Amino acid sequence: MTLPVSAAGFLVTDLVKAIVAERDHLSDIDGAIGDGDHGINMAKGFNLCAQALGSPTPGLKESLGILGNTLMAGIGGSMGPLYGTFFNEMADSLDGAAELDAAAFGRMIRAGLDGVLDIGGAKPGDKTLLDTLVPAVEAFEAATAAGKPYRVALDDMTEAARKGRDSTVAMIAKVGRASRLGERSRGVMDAGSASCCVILETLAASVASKID
Amino acid sequence: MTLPVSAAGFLVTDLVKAIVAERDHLSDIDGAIGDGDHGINMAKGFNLCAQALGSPTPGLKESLGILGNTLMAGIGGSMGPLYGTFFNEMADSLDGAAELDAAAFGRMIRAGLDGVLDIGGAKPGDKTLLDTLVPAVEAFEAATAAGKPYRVALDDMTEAARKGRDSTVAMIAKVGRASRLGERSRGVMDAGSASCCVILETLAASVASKID
Amino acid sequence: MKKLINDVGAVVDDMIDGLIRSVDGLSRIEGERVIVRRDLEAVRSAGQVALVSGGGSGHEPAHAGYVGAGMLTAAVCGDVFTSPSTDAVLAAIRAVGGPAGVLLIVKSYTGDRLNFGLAAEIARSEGIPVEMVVVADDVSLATGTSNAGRRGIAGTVLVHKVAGAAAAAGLPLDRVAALARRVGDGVGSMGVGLTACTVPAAGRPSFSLADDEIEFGLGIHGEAGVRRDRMQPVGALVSTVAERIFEDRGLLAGDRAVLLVNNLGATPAMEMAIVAGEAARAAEARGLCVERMWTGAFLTALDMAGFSLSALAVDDELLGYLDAPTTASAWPT
Amino acid sequence: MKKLINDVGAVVDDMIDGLIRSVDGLSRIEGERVIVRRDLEAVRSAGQVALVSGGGSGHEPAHAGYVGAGMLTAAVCGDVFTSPSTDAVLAAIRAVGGPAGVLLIVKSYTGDRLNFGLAAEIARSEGIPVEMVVVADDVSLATGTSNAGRRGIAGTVLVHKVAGAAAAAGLPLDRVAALARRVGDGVGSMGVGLTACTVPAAGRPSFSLADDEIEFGLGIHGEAGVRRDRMQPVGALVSTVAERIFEDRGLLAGDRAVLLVNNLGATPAMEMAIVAGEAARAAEARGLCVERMWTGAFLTALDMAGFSLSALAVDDELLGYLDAPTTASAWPT
Ligand SMILES: Nc1ncnc2c1ncn2[C@@H]1O[C@H](COP(=O)(O)OP(=O)(O)O)[C@@H](O)[C@H]1O
Ligand SMILES: Nc1ncnc2c1ncn2[C@@H]1O[C@H](COP(=O)(O)OP(=O)(O)O)[C@@H](O)[C@H]1O
Ligand SMILES: [Mg+2]
Ligand SMILES: [Mg+2]
Ligand SMILES: [Mg+2]
Ligand SMILES: [Mg+2]
Repeated sequence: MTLPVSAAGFLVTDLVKAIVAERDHLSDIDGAIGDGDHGINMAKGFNLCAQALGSPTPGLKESLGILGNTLMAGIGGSMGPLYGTFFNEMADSLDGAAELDAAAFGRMIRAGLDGVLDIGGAKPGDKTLLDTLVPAVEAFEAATAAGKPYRVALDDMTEAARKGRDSTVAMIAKVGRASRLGERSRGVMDAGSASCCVILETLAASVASKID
Repeated sequence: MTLPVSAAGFLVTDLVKAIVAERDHLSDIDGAIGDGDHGINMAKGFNLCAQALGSPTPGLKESLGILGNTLMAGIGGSMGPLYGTFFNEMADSLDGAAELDAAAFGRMIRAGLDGVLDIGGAKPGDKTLLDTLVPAVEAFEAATAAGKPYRVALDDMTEAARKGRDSTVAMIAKVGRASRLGERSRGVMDAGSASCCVILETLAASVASKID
Repeated sequence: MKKLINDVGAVVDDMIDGLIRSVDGLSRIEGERVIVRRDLEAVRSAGQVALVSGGGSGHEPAHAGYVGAGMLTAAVCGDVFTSPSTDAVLAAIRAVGGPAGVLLIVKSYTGDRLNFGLAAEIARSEGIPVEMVVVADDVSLATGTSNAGRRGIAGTVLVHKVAGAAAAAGLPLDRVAALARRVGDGVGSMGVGLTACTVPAAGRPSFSLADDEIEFGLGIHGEAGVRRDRMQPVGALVSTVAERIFEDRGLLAGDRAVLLVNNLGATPAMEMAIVAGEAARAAEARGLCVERMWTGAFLTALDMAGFSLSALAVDDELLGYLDAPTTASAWPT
Repeated sequence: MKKLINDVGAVVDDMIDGLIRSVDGLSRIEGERVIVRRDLEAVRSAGQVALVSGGGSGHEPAHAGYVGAGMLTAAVCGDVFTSPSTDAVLAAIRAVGGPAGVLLIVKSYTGDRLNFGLAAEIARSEGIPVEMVVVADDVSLATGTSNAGRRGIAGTVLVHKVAGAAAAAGLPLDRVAALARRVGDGVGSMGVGLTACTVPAAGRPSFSLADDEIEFGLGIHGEAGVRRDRMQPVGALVSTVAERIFEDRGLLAGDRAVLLVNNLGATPAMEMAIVAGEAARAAEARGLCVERMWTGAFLTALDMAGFSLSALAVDDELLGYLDAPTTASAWPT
């Protein structure tokens, strides 16, 4: 079974469901060392996106573009531009792609990552969503480079994302609101790394469900 | 044993001790339907008076005058002018009196009462210190008019003061801060009636201890 | 109790000290808790009526924040929520009183009426012309019933403003007093409290409200209100209060009015802006023509969260005085 | 949570509505949470540089209270404690931007830097000259260590004032921006929180402090501070904070400086006056010559109790801009 890009808009609706379901959990995580609104911000943006998507859901490229633009225009904060850029760059990467095969998927998440690195100015180890995103993208690329099947590469990505997310617990925040806490930011998970993990897990599971 | 006015300044130092000892209790009563500062106000004024009295304590007329003036100058609020007038009028009534016998005592408390009635504009039944003071003065006057001994008249005064104080529980406040509460002011004792009772009880007990 | 203070016994003196240090044009009468315009002599030599107000402390910026050209000449500060003594008021009157005379603006509380009244009597006996205006703008207490009449709350600030402008314009004492009485009689106010307040010396709140309870018609000393109710959306709260004031003051559609939206002490600025919007809406709903509207902390009750609303019918004369310039630090310009 | 609001989702819109209704001279850009001077056209036709600031809401009176002649041209309001979106900032820039250009004044937070920065890029690509100044005045964070630099807090208001006066004086964009940078670089600020604050949508405080605990170096979004400590007399608190600022900014005996004493939201006026007195005392102890001192709620954190202090070295030029008239409702005059 293959997954045409034009029929993969459901990935974005799945993301909306997953983020909205995690709303309170993400805010709770943010509450420990941030300002406790990460779930609120994310759910607001993803809900706005659901309205903008309409039905039937457009193709994946259009859906990701709508998600990116909605986040950019609708939620502000740091997540608006960061995840907005993330999804917009993912959308752009699908230019001319017909199938969401492993190669296209890999290009897509790499483009998203590069966008975030570019505008955010943070790096892995700073206790941000990059600590989830960077190892996850690298794991996926490593798996496909090693010739592992698409589904296995997705599993590797998910596992790396979770590990990355959990690795933030031990870190001291170097950017964002929590950074003012210095040592006091240690011992708690980063909220953005948790939402990023939800996003990557959901993408992996939803893609995997269609590619057997 | 008789009690020369010039040797009765101790009555004022006894009043200071009694009021200062009741500080928290009086504030608690005021807290229920007033602003909770009656004990603070009273103790502040009476403590200032103790400083002003110096030692040895002057005679009763001078001591009462110092108490009245200290309250007027030092504490403000309603108690400053009301108790200030009360004690100043008591002091004035002792003009030319050598003994604090029953007649002089009766004139003294009547003068104090008239002063408070005059400037305060309240009347018995309004749930104020007058509900202690008026029946107490009247009881003393009735007892001496009926030929009862000084000590018995003092006891009658104390008993009437206590009854008067307790009668405020069932009243609705008609003046002062508590009056805005209307029906809600019922069921709680009036703070001023409590402090007035302390004052009258103390006067009675201190005088009684010297006149046998 | 967690307060930005040094010592519960020193709050009033420290507050006065802070004010004198941070506001230009004020000074303190040596040995008294009386704040006066530094250019007192100018007022006197111009033959202007001097204005004295005051009362218990804890209502900051009232009253010292209204001392300045075009408003008060002096403010007398009592202990927290306690009227200043007769002697303190007298010291203020003596300091500012010239041949043009002195107007005392007093909020209707027993202690204030007694102490300002006794001081006025003594000052008059010394030859200083003194008039006294007692403000009782709190409409939460129905009059004509068993209670002893209304209290003075935030509407008093409008009396300061109008009387101050009239005095600065050179009007004589009787006319300044008449204008003050006109504003005092015209203005109606009512408050809603979300929390009680904590008098520093007491160390704990005067009463407690559950998380869903509020008090209508709360006093500015932490006295409980005339009615306890459930928390409601601010639109409902403001319109209940506004209707009560408009009704009581006979403000009808087409009337010109000004509104004072007062922070009781600890209400954040965001909420005050929302309250102001609702107040404007309530006046609109009544058909009033809102000529001016001021929002902020004008007369507070320490750290009480909540607001009060004041409304005053105005004509061109009153508006002129309300718009007149003043250097008083707490009047918005 | 007991707040004077209608609905947690409507607080920002209701706040904007209340402000527009109660402050003269403001209007809202249709469909956007952007507040502009009503006389926008006059600014444009006078060829003046336009000033845009903003950020998350919850900091009232910042930033809409600083919109007016002599300060900001527009303020962009995000959700509570959340930077406005790139699109909203862009709408503001487009609304005010003429050939004289636009200066963006941004507090240093990731979201604000990103959204204002992206909007600036887009606006420039449309031909509007745009400069951006990022303020990072919070000295509670030592620089040069592992954290990503300082945040912008109440000192930002002084940047608005100076840049606004410079723009009103007709200075070109590069000079207005240079002055804004000079103030932004010079000013140092630090806060002390007595309580956390409650974001309406969250419904409960962001953290909790015991009755004897305070936070030094607290963020203006309810972020915990850099150090938790025991409650102390206000004199000790203020002098700790003041010394930290003076040290960090290199303010030495004989230097001329201005102080901004800021209410974090729910501090009563009496306590603010006491804090102001202590701030003046601390500056005196350092030997500074305090040229001006403003006390009040300038940039708040919803209902947080506490204060921040800002200090800025000044010369005659800066003082002139700080003293210049403005119609902005939240600047004290
Ligand atoms: N420069 C950055 N690059 C990548 N992620 C970042 C950056 N700054 C902050 N973040 C992420 O943003 C998350 C916080 O998001 P959110 O709570 O929605 O915004 P805010 O901090 O404005 O309240 C952090 O947990 C962190 O993962
Ligand atoms: N007009 C009055 N005449 C006599 N007593 C009065 C009058 N008004 C108030 N009081 C008394 O004053 C008491 C309150 O005193 P206090 O608490 O010290 O002053 P405040 O009410 O100013 O806080 C009341 O309990 C009442 O007995
Ligand atoms: Mg957050
Ligand atoms: Mg009392
Ligand atoms: Mg009292
Ligand atoms: Mg946030």
